Amino acid sequence: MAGQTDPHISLFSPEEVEFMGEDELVEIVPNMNMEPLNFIAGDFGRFVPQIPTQVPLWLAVALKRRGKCTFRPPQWLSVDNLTQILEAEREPQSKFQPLPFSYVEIARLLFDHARDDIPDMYMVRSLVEDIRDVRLHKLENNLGSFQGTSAVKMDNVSAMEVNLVRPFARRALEAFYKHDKPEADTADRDTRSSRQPREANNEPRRPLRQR
Amino acid sequence: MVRIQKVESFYAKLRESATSAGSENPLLIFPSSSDVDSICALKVITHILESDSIQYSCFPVSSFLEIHKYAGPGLCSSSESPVTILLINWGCHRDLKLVLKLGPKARVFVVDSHRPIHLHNLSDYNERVVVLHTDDDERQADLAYDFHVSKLANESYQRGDESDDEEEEEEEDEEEEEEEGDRPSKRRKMDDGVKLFKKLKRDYYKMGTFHGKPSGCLLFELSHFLRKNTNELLWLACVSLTDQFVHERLTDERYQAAVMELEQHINSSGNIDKVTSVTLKDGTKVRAPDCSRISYEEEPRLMLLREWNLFDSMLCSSYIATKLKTWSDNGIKKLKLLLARMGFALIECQQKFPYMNNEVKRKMKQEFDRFLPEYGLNDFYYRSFLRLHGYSSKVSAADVVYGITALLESFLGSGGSSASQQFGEAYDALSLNNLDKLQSGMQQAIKVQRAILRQGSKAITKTGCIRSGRKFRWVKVDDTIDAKYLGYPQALTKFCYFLMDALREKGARMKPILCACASQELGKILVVGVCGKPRLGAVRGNAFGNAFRKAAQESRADYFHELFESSWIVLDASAVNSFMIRLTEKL
Amino acid sequence: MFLFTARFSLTASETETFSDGLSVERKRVKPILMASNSDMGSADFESLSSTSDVELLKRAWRNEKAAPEILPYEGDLVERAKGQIELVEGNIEDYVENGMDPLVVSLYQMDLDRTQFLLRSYLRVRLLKIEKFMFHTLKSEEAESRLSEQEKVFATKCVADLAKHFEESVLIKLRESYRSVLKQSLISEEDDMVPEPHLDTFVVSRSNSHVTLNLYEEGESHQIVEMYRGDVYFIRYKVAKGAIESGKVDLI
Amino acid sequence: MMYGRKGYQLVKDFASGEKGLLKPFNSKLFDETIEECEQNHGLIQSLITKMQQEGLDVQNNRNADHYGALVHHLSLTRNKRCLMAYVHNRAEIVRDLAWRVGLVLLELPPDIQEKLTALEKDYFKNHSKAIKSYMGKLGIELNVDMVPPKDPYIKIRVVGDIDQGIMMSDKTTNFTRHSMHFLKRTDAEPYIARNQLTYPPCLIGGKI
Repeated sequence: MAGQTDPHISLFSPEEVEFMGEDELVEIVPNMNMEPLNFIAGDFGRFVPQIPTQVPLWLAVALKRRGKCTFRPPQWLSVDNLTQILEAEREPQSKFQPLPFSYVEIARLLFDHARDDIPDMYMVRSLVEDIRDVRLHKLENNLGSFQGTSAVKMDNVSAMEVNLVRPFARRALEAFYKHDKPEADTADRDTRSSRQPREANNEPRRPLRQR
Repeated sequence: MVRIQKVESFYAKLRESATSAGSENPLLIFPSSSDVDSICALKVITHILESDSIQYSCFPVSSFLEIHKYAGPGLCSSSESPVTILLINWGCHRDLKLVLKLGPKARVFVVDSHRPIHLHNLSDYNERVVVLHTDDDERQADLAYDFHVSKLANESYQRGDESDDEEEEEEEDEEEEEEEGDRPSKRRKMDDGVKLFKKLKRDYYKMGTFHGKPSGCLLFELSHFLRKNTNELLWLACVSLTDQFVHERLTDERYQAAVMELEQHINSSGNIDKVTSVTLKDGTKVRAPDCSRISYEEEPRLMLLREWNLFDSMLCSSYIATKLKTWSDNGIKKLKLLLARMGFALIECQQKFPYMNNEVKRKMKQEFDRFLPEYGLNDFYYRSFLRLHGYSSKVSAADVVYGITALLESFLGSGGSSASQQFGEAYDALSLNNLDKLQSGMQQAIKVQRAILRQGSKAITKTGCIRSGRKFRWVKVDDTIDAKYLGYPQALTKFCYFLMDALREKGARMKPILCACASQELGKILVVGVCGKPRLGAVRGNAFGNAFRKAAQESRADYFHELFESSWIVLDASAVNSFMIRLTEKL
Repeated sequence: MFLFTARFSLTASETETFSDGLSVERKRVKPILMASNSDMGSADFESLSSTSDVELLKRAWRNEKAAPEILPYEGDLVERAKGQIELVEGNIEDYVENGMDPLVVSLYQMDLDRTQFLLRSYLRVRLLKIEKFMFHTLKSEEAESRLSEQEKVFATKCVADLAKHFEESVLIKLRESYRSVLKQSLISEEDDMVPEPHLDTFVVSRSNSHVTLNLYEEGESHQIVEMYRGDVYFIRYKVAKGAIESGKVDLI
Repeated sequence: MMYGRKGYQLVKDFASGEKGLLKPFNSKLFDETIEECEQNHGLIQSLITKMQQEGLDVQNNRNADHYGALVHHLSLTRNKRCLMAYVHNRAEIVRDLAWRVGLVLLELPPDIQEKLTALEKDYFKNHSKAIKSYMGKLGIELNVDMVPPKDPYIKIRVVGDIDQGIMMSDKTTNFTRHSMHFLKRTDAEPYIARNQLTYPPCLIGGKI
């Protein structure tokens, strides 16, 4: 069924990545009075008209859809800030610029539910899309430069980018690791054999025995 | 109070009834599947209901009887659990408590632009039916009453209880009037109060049928009041107003007033982005697509121009075709001459509109303004709404109405895709991310308009095709191919208006017109009557309502008069002629 | 059984009286493990903000989904989460009976739905892993120790059912020396028919605190990696396994 | 006679099916592979008895017959792996059905039930029992809530033919074809699993 990850590969569905991103705090301006909400996920509010307050994204979207608040878009989601980030990302050999871990999910939820609260919303959306494409392109390129090592650091990478590049990176890194491991002495051949996925052991260890 | 003046108190009452404890059913919504305004109204009200987490079930219907198929037992039996029903764009012109046999606990809410509203539905004592009929709707109505409707409604409801269906009651009033004329002595003794009541009631119903404010616009005002209006809902309000305009359900003056109202909403809804492009320091330009903006502009009365080409759109659009008589050869010659005089090469005009060269497109308005008045086409441009989306594409509200109506009216009889399935197609096509469905609807609308031109030309040029009686003219569409396009109420109504305009251009005396065409059911004929376009100061709307029913009863064939316009009726193929003869006596 | 632990946060509150004209006495107990701390720089890591049970459950679910093998069962956390869910379900019923504003009720319902989804997904992912490597999970003491009691029962039944299914559809149709479920034939020395989780796969880790990991196993040339709080690494699972179980590092 | 081809075709037949969807059980190829195992085993026996008649030590005398028997042993174990893989992969889908579509065999869509062998139907029942007893002990339903929750309510349109009088948690309604409903997500999920409902393009709160 759409949205549910294939339980057999440990990958997150886009809906699950968005679900995790919905716990990020955003600022809203309520237009009604409401008692504090004591959720399992934490305490939020006393909501007073026109007084900004911080709530998780999923709660903000629910209130917005019910006409109970407007969003205060996060500082990083502005035309100027995003233009600088895009320019920096496009610099050759540049590192990833700092962005919230779930910046893709936050942007999409705000575009879907809070269009009228984001100034120049369509310009902002085009910039976010371009930033996302440039970063993915860079990620794919330096996949090739992973050396044969057991740990590769990734700076300022976001949830969606990790989820997207994970299968390719995993295959590449496993292949590197298997081929150019430092020469282990022969004694612990068994430990190495336990590294390969378990294939049938073809040669019989002991000769054929009488039935 | 059964008649609700304020749209917000209507919603408050609906919400309270729908969420009342003990109700076993969610709110049941029955939108009419006969017109675009109904879909727009449905989308607006469901947006509001969803944001208030009110559960509902929605079943599109195309006639009075279908409601029982879906509503389940709660509706009319004496079951104790309350059930709340919302009717969209149908039902208010008949006595709902009677017709739907409402049980003690059923409550029906009605948002319907059909007028007049049946007096029993408006009475304060009728708790079962709640009708939304705002003051400004009544004041601006095309046909105004000079008496106090609600007082009359209450009196009629109390009196109504003893007498049966209100049509019969109105029937014997008319006989009285005639009797009064020639045989005063036999008239029954009546005190003045009753006589006045009877006279007012007769005047109320004698006005014939017409339309009030579009339901989509009414419910958009509700969303605005509840601070839940969005750009999407504003566009739906524009489309629902244009639906009434395209199908001649309101006067031009009322259309202009309503356009002005929506223009204020468009201006104030911050529709226009300030920054539309950004240039990076290395010179690359990042452009923002047009953000599904709504704009209002002067649009030519050319049907589906952006989906068609200039020549064919001028050839087939009713407004130009009837003025230039493009059904005749010299009419087509006149059209080609006009294009030449405007400096447009014919092959250019036959290019698909998006590929027509921009020079012609830019000069079009200026040339039309210069030449068209000579042909009597002075109000060729009218104020309308446009939706911009993607990078440069535009769609006009009128074209959306044509396309969606064509989708609604392409259900097939037995076996084929049902009316409610087509309602789903039309519902999806109304959202911007389903452009392919809208486009297929618009292509279908082009075929319908070509069929109208074909059958219109045949009817006008072939003598004896249009049978003219004392009270009305009527014509039957025999062509089986074109019947596939015209065998639907809205399409056949457009065909009637086309014929009426053509006859006016030929100088014929204006008379109501009826069109008959094979419907989707085997052996059945759909008959649609049109009295003329609503005009300011007109005394009557469409007078066919009751006359249809009585003529059909007397012709003793079985008939189906349950569709949502009383000027639409379905008859046995064999009964058409006798129906027409009897109808002349009834008018 | 509730594990009462102190919670240090700005709006700590033990009991809440709803003043919305309702005298519903709502007992709210928030057993939270660790102290909350302020937000972290511009790239905020929500897993480091106040670690409520929801955060812990989300971390457990995410680690379980990303790890190739089944991780130790978080029994206490599951019990606490179950307790809070039942508490909130009760509260919601009271709200509905007392005709609370449907908006507030639906918001509490959403908070409940999110926690329930996390709990259900966490338990379900573990069962699916048990199904995938059912023979392996019962093979060693250590593997079995990671399962809850009910998971052990489930695993045992899975093994029995699948073995029976293999038996009836394939094995009885073969000759005696080839009828083993675990071995290809009698002469195979070890269970060469048992799929095992692939511990050398690469996973993505994010460190919660400064940690140094040895990249290679004994007998190999020494290489280490120093990870600072918030660093994200593609790393071989086997190397990070210890740090994951100790909570120093999360998988994302 | 090329040994091992039947086994290969059997596994290929499974692999050609759509991921996660069952094809009918290929009993023809399955039995032919079993048959081949019998032949392999027969040949191993005859080669061993031939060596014994020649007084040779079967273990250490590495003559042609010894290796002949070895080849057939390998072919037999390969066939066994193919057979086990075929049954194992189908069993995986059967388990997935229990999780995703429903725990009651007879409630599975008929076109799925047709493709299950009698043994697989038993396996389905056993596995459902295992899941149900686990859920029962824990008091939490795990075959629900497969997709992260959005709003507790969801908007759907009925595309399949569903019987009338649908019982929902607190209300009843009719799921007639082409009707649209806005209801609690948990009430809609069982029907979505049997894909009788779709999300119409206008999700709640999303673009209309």
